[in-house]
Amino acid sequence: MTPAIKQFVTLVGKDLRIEARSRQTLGLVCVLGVLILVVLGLGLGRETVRSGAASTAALWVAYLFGGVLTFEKTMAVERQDSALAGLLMAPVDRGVLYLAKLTSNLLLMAVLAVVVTLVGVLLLSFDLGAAPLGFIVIITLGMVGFASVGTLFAAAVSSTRLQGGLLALVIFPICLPLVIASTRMMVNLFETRVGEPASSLGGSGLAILIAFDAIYLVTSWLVFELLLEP
Amino acid sequence: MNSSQYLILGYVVGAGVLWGYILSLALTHCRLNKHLRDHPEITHDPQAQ
Amino acid sequence: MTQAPTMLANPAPVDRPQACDVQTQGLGKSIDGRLILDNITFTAQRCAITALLGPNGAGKSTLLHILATLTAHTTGTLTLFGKPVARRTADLRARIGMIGHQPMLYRDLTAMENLVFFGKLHGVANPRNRAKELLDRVALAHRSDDPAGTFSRGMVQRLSIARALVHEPTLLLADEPFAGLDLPSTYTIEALLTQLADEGATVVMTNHDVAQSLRLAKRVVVLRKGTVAWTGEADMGELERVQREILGT
Amino acid sequence: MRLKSCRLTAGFWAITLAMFMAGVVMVFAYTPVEKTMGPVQKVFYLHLPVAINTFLACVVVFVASVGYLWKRTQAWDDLALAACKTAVLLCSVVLLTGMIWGRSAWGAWWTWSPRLTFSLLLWLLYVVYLVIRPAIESPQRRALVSAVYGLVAFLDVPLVYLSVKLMPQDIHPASIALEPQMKTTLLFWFLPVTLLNIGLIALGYAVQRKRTLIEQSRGKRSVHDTSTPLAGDAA
Repeated sequence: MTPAIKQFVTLVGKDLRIEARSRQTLGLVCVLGVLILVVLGLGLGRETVRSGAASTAALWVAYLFGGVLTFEKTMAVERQDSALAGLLMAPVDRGVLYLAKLTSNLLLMAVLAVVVTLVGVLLLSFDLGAAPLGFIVIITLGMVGFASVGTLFAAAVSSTRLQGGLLALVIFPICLPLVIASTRMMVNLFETRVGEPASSLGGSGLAILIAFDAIYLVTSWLVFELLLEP
Repeated sequence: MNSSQYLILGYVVGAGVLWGYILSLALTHCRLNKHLRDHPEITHDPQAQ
Repeated sequence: MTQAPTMLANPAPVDRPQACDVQTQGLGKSIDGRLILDNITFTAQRCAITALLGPNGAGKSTLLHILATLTAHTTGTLTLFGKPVARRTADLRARIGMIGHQPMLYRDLTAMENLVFFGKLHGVANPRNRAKELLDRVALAHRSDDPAGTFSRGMVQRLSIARALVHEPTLLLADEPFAGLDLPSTYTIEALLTQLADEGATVVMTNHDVAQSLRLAKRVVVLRKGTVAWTGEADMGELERVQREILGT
Repeated sequence: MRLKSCRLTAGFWAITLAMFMAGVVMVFAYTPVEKTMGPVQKVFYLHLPVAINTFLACVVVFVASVGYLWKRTQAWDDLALAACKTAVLLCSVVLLTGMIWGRSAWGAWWTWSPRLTFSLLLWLLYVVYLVIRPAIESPQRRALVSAVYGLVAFLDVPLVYLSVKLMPQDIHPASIALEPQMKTTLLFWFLPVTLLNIGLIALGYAVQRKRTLIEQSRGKRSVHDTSTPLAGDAA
């Protein structure tokens, strides 16, 4: 293993160990996700929810808000007691720091997604069986893009006073195109039309999602260093 | 309202927002200039490098 | 054990105490055209503690961050280990240890895990052994499996020093290492820093306690309003003089 | 010298205002009425140049943000802020005129047509820039975060455009066959609106420079208390 990969593994391992020990992020995030589903489920009413469009939209809202909280929490771990300064003193490439944090966030969000989706299947009678593969692909691509922007701005915002809500405020407008595209594709997949099979994954939509991810990821990776060394 | 009235509304709103903002900016500019004139130490400070 | 454990694996030969690992020449830092530091010229010798004194806001912490290569200076030159500091600083940083106001530790990880983690990041060959060695040295071996968050202030500070030394740095930068410590912890840390210097490290610390600095350090640099107001040998006889320089009277 | 620059500024605004007036006269007296949509179509002559100028203002935000990241001087941040305020203002005009047009043509103030949605998202993107600034206390940190945001937001614009195209298509005129007089009016309108854009950014920049100067002079007594980056991070 090259030193960079070793450091990457060490960093991700540290995040997961802290999470496993304190469980401060996942507990919070999963409960928030479930709460959002319940609130939306109640608000939309039984009939609306049963249409695939509404339940996928509700799921996305739960993933996204849970995601924002995840980014905030995992960056707060670094800011507490200035642990980040210790990281910066180590001869670690700042890009590796970014990718490691992104990976930790994605792993946590994956757990969140599993929990929320299961609850969605139970409470909103979300029909996961209709297109499981497409669902996983879209979710993964969507989350990679979302987390790459989120990880970047979590580093920017967490050192300021007004943390709560501010991060969501920054991330959502930037990620709106990604959210629109992925939600659109999900709705296309799961919208139940009478006498019509669920539409398949559109190739152009997928290409756009991948392009989003690439742009967000590369930009954030390059810019991250600037935010750490003011 | 008919189409022509909407047209006039469009120009009134558009021009109003634009020129209104310019006016407020100009007033702010004058106020700041006055403040700077009243406090010459802000612009001519030996400590300012 | 026949020999007292050392914090540095290869103590520098003590016959070269004159070597200067830190040299600054006309160093300046300005943010937005406002000078935070101006024309700072000083050296810090190997095998000695150099104390940076000065009132709050004199620029001590900023200077320490520049020495740590975490912040870039805007004018003048900074020479670390005989090399001028330019853009790429990662290899230089690998030889610097830093203790800040904050412990720079993860409170949910145990003392051992913290040290092993930072050791791995620094590419230490056998991080677990190194961590054990350091925990022994800072007298925390009995608490090595407790989370850092459960430690008292003095213990956290000792662990923080162990963290700063995990990669065997030859330059230790300490920002107010005695802030908020009780007397026993203060003595422990004084002893640690002195021993480090004796073993051949360069120690640069900021401090508010003038008498303590004069007692521990070899040289004293007084900063005031971002400039060097006075430098000289640390001598208890100079106590009043240094105090007056800090007050600017 | 001072008087001269004063005259230049006054002259600039006088010319801009005069051209703006001339444009209005052209719209009402010279250009013909479009057949299908009626008189309201003439909002277009204001709507389109302002929309294009919104992009120009966004480009200035981007350039100034990159300038700040490169040079780290407050002046670049002031320019970015001034350009961003201008962009939001122009985008608001685009939205307002678009809504009035839509109300007249389709009877609804708002339709989720791709183009309107695009303008709304663009507006949101840049409003957030203005909203997050006061939340960040340290001027350097504020400028840095803003610059990163300004950079990412600009790269986001084409993505927003792509994404709204995925939305279900709605009614919107694809293109109107423009008669020669219409073209002349439209081209003419670019002049005052572009001048307005430049003037707005320049004036906003001048105002912001002075604000910064005053703010800095207030902080001067505590210059040496500026927290170092790491200490700031710890807060």
